[in-house]
Amino acid sequence: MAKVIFFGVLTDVAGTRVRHFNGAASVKELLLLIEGEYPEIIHYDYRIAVNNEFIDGDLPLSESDEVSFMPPFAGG
Amino acid sequence: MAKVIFFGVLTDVAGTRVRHFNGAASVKELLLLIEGEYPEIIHYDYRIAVNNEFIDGDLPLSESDEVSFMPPFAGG
Amino acid sequence: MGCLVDGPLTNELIGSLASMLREDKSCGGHSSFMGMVRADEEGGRTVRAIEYSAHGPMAEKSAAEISSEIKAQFDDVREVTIVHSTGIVEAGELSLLVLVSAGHRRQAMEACARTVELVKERLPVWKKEIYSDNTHNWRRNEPL
Amino acid sequence: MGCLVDGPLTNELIGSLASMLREDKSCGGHSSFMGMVRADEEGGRTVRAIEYSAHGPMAEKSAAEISSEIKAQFDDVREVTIVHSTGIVEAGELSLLVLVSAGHRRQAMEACARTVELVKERLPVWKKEIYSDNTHNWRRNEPL
Repeated sequence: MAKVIFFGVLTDVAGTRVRHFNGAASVKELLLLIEGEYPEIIHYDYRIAVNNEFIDGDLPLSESDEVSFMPPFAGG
Repeated sequence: MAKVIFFGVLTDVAGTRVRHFNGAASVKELLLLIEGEYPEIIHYDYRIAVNNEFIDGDLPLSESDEVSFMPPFAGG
Repeated sequence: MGCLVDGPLTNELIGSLASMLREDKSCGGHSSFMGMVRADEEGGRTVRAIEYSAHGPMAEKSAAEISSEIKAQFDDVREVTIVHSTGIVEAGELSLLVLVSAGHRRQAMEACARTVELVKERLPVWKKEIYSDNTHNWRRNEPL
Repeated sequence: MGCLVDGPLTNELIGSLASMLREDKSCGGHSSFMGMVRADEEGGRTVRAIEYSAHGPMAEKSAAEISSEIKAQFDDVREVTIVHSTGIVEAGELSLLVLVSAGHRRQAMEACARTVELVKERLPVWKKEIYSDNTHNWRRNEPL
């Protein structure tokens, strides 16, 4: 049950900041679940980090992993 | 009797900050008096201001004029 | 101190950073940038505040990395401080402070400007503008 | 306030300038440079303090001219503040503050750096370094 955290505008897209997803053995599977639940997310720019490290492409996920969905930064 | 103010290292050269000089009807004449009194001043870089305005070349001086001798600036 | 603070940057915080400047007497120059929330007009509405949110652990890591990178790139730089607000910051309040101390002025100023760009680029922080009519909008940073 | 203050720039002075930042809510960036007296080694002696002297009326005029010139050159700049010490400033104390406020960060930083150069070039201020053994030396500024 991976913990997913949405940041920035994606908290509005998901309607929540934190959600747990069951049955995703990889980032790719998690993405399918999330796009099924929140179809508009495909229109947004974002990067994914697993346990505070950015990832490119796929990665196996374990129960305790924390996955962050982060739109382009806008600090300052 | 023009009032002369020495700044920076020139206060050490003149041994004083302020001095009055009699009988100088122009900056050129004043310079001759000053170089007579403090011969080492010719080795120093400086600019001259009369009544808070930099001057180039000569200028007549009146009794109430204030003449500043200013070496290169070193603020900050 | 971590790089994230809750709410606007206060005079007390800025004052305490100013006191710390004097600790290293080999520094001749301190350069700072402070970002303030502007009361911009956006289509008839005025920005009342910005609500900042951040990825805490990644922001701290990113600030530390930026600081090391700047020190590696500018050999005269001794200290790099980055402080960013989270939560609500009203228009006219400060949300970002970058402070760079160096032996001489040139690197202090160049490194400060570079640090500000890296903060904009890499600090995982987001901003939601809140307008006078209580509507809001997630903003992206404009390019420099 | 005039541009010259007697003795080192205090935290109170810096704090009061920091409070003034918030008055113009159309400013998004404030850039500052603070010059500090370094405890440099000079031939076995250490700099204990710098004694600054200035041509008062010409310094005030020069600071006002620099400020106008910067505002004319950088159209996004709203405020330029220049403060310089006179008298004794010990090593580790601040002697110069330049503070530039602008709508956006780029001009705030560029104009601040430019103002610092103009201050070095044009402010009629002189410095006498005073060493740990109480000897002294009039210094010229090194080129950037």
